[in-house]
Amino acid sequence: MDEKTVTVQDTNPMDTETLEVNFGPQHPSTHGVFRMNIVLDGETIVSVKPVMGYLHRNHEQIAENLTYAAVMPYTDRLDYFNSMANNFGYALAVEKLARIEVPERAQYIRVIMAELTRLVNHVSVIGFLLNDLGAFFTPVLYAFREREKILDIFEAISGSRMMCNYFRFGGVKRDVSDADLEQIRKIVQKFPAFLDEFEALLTKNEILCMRCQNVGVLPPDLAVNASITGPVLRASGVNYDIRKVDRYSIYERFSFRIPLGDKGDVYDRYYVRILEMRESVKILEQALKGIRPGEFIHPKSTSFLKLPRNFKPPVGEAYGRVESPKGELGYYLVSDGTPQPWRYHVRSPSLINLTVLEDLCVGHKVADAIIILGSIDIILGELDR
Amino acid sequence: MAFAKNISAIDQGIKNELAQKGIVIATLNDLYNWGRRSSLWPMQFGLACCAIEMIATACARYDIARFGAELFRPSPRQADFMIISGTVTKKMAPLLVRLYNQMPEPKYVLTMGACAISGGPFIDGYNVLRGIDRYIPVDVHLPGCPPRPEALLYGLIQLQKKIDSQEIEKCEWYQKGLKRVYPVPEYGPHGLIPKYNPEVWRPRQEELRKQRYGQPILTGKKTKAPHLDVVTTAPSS
Amino acid sequence: MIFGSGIIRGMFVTLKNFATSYFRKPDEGGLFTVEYPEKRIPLKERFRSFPFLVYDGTPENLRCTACDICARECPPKCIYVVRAADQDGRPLRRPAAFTIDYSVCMNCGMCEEVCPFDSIFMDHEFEIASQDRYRELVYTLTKLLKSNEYFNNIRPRDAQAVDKKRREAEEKKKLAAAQAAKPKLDEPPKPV
Amino acid sequence: MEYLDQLFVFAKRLMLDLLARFLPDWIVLVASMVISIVAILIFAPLTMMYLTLLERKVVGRIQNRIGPNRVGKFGLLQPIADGIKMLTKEDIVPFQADPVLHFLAPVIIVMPALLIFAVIPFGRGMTAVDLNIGILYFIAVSSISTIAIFMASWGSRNKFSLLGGMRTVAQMISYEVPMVLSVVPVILVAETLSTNAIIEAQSAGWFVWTPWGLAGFLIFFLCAVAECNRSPFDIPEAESEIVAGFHTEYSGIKFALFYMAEFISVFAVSALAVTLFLGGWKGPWLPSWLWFLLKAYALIGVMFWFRGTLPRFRVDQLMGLAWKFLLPLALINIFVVGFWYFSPGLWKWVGSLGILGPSFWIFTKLNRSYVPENRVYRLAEDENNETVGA
Amino acid sequence: MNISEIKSKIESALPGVSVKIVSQSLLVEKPGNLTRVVRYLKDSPEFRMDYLASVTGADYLDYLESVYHLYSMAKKTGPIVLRVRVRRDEPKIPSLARIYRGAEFQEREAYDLFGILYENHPDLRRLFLWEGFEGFPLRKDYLQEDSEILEAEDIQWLEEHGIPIPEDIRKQAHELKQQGLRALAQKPTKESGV
Repeated sequence: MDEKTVTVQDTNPMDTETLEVNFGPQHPSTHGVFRMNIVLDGETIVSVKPVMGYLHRNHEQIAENLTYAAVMPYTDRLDYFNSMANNFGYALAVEKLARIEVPERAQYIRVIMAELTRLVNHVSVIGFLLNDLGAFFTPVLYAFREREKILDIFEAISGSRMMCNYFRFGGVKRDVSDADLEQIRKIVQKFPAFLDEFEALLTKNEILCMRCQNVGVLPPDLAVNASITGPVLRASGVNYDIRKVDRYSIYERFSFRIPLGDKGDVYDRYYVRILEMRESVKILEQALKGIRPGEFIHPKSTSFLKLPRNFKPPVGEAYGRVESPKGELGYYLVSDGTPQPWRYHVRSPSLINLTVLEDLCVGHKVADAIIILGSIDIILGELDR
Repeated sequence: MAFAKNISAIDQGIKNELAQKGIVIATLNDLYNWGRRSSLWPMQFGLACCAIEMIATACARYDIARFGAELFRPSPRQADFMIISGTVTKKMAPLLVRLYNQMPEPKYVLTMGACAISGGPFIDGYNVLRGIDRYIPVDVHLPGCPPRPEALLYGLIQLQKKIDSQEIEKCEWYQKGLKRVYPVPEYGPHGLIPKYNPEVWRPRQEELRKQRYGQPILTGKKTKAPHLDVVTTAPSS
Repeated sequence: MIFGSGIIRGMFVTLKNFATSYFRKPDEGGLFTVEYPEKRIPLKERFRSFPFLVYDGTPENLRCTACDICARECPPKCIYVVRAADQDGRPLRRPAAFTIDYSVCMNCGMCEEVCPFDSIFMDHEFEIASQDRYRELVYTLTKLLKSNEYFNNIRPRDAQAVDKKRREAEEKKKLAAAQAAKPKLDEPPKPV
Repeated sequence: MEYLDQLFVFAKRLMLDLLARFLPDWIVLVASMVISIVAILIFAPLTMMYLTLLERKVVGRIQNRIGPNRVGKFGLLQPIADGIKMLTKEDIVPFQADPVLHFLAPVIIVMPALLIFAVIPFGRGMTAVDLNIGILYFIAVSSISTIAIFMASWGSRNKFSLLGGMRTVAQMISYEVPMVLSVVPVILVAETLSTNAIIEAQSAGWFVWTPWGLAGFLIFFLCAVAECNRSPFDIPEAESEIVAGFHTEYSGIKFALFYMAEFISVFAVSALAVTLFLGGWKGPWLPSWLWFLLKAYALIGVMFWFRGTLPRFRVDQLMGLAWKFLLPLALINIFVVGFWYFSPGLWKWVGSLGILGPSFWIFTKLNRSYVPENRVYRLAEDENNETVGA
Repeated sequence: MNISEIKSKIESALPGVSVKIVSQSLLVEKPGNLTRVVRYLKDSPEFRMDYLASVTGADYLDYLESVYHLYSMAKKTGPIVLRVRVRRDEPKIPSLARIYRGAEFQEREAYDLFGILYENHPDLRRLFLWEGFEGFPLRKDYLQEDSEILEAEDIQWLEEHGIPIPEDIRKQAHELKQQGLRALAQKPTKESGV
């Protein structure tokens, strides 16, 4: 919006002028304050240069100066769509660092929350993707209708709609009441019906297929080489899901499948997410069946909950990673034996998945760049940190 | 000026009296304010977490459309007010100021969430602006992290109240030669130049945070590095 | 499959939603809107907005002892506590000033968790908006204090648990005091 | 009934009779024109204003929400509030913009939209000007808006505007071709270019109930949607791609004029589609003008419905749809109408459907890149894994 | 396979490369050898470490460090953690961006925040901060600016834009300049609790 220069790239009279367009940081569909410098030849993209940092709010610096427990609410604000998944990863990393055990009920609660988050994220992402495609908000609104129902549960359990701050080292902050579980059961029961409706609206829609199929194809070897993770990787047909590979928490107890894409285009990324939601519903059903009364936090952990300053993990390092809805969310922690971490680093899937943006976009039209960005599913809070 | 004030005071008195008797007098001023108040089109851009709650406000549960404010305009030229929904970083602030300058009068700014008001939880960051009101005037501050969608609606109602209290002959945008365009700060070696615009904002004397904590040196506090080499036992995974 | 059938199927989904919005219930495809200023979604008991201080009975009888733990553990550092002192300058177990900057607060609920005296809790009040962030969003002691009845009102389960805990502690203390028979009530607290 | 039907016609005649008593004939003639013009000038903006409200309401309901309802009863005053606000907004002319073009564009764009109203038969005997070349006039006038949009995009000196402008020109010129060709069958059958006469020609049955009529109607309606830049053909102002397209740099009343032009042309093309294919004001029981408005609003409703449902095309697909799909179909449709005209009885139906159906099928096959592929997804079960390192 | 086995495998396969075990990770002693080690781990059928999960820098006061987490997507194994240490005044590490595309942004990030120079990186610019930003903010010796005190350059900018400057602010900036000080963050006045 701001710079208005038309650059003449070459002096050859047969060459057409390329147009340098600045998408963002204020742009309706850059999902926040992301910026792309796109060079266009007519409507065709010649090059894309992502520019980020407009939401670089120094998460790592601030976290290195807080107690371990006080970092938890900050992780909520990383990927603000799925605070529970962020909490999960951080809790795992710290538990690895300080060797804390987690009781079984807490594990179940964690899995339930993480999978609910996955539903929230995927359904919203598809909504936003459709928004980028130009559907006038309807899919987003249907998605947010379901999201509101799930957020109501988050609010009842953790106290906040978005910034849950719910996980603690060695468990979770509060127990989940039976009424809440019943509410979750109800939502999980109804969710497939909603998905069917959502799919009827979208999946076979000719315009959506036209726009999405064979656009932004990501070959599997490039995907692996560029460290792409999450649904984007699986849409390219690479079978890698950290829930299966690392078997963290209690994921090995549930039977679920990993949907793998065919071609790795935008449409596959869309549909893999739909299938993943169906698998998440399966996990949720099993978890809701399997959850038993018990402790929601390890008794040893309660002592440092009251006084976070006394929580001093031994000197060492740990890398905890979870399959967040966006991809591999990793936390790298180095402890120096004091209440604050010496080094705290977030391996953010949004940032790394963007590596291939230019490869995907070049040769396509402007409109495609936007849906490719939408299908990669970035969140600026996590990208810039 | 005092004379005009007097007259409007008398006007108000008469109007109240008549309103009690069930007679509503719509003056030009009322019509003007009513029109602007009922058709507040926000600018469509989100900065961070609060943006999601802003979208939620536009969605079915809360439906900002009921107030006639659902037409999020992507172009600043067509927007009436700006919802600054999220952390304003130093890298983003110049663009925000520019966007504000591009909006047509009358324009309003609503800061949503702690980050936009003061830097919020990220106040100590090296790249975080401590409140957008350092560069542009803000009409409504809405605390919370993030504020609930209802709170945003509440903020909108507050903004409507503010608009209602304005008078057409005193509106600053109709004053001659006055155009609310603020210079855009530049990137400097440590942050923005200038750090704030003294025309809009001045540091407070009673700044509690500074009194209590000084300016915390965030990085550079620790002086002893851990020696990972001596760690022998691996953390069990 | 005829070209265009997918579009028509999608169109019927929206048509259905259009139609059901007139007669179905909210969670079954009906009108999902809650008209905010008049109607409200009931707030969940654990919903947390901003912290407030609880007092028992009268505002003088506040629970806070100015121990400063919440201020230290507050992640964004938005709590500022000044301990009161008597004429001789000895510190008292009550705050002279207790300020929370709502414009910085991140609603994380950390203060509530760490408070050893069950004094600070998260409120339900979210309708706070102002034009002057310094004058209206920096909450001082008088604005922060709210009665235990209010707390019981907004969060009955938590408040009752806290009350029970406090009663038991009180009784234990009384018992101990009766046993010791030599109560040391006026012992000054250790400075922190 | 007759009175109700001819209400507006009688009202106008009454006024003219009054004038004719004491004024010369030419003044009465002028007055007749003025009355028609004023009626249109009142009707068109009112339509536009309430169409915006209707759209917001309909889309709201589609999305399970209420839509504007706090400004006036049911939000009925919402458009007026919007109007007041737009009128009082600051008018910004960008620093680098061409002030003349920037100013003229919104003025010019409203004109064709209003001019089209002249030939629209709102009811029996309710055409402002019953031109014998009404359809030609419509086609000629409606293409002016392309120029206005291009002026706006060029004059703004904004890259997004420019992109939007280029898209608009490409789109509007492309879609005009199949649109005009889809009207040809109607003209051939009705043997006239006058809108009133076309309606009269549909006394026996609406054209849409014939195979060529249905095909023509669908082509015309799609092209009309594209001509108005409405979803799913709204790429000239595609929000998610090029911010607001050609009106990115417009504020206040000028922006309102663009908005107005869009909605007025939505009404105009719907009205024309009704005239050409849906029997115009013909219909039992109700007054003719009410029938006309009902049909037109039904079509507008469909446009809103599209907007609430569909994502938009990409620019090349949009052009492909016009040139590779709609244009050949429209040409074949002209052939079909000839067949229909000259063949007897049942053969009409068999033959027309026999041509149209396979050609539709053939064109979908030819445009295979537009047809959805079927995808297969693997669902991987557990796999063994061992750990290395820690 | 435990860590010492990996170490001996690497050392036997790559003569001249010495690796040290540091807290369950492998410290490549000479930064120049990093690419060889990584290539070996990536290509040898035994490891097939085709996925570089995370690259990050760290400041240990005496030296800067770059930490790599390698996994294998093909064999679903991992992680192997590699680390490289370099001197603060000459932080040069060979870039892995040509071996793993995934390192591209992460190395740029580490450069941006720690100032580690990745040699042979295709596009080593600042990622989050702007060009012209001085210093590397996650280094432990970085001092951030005091955002309440205007300095001489701010005053100059304000004058250029014709903004009236209150006298006390002007004076404060002038004093600072006379003392040759910058308005950087100061020592905490009280125990800051962090």
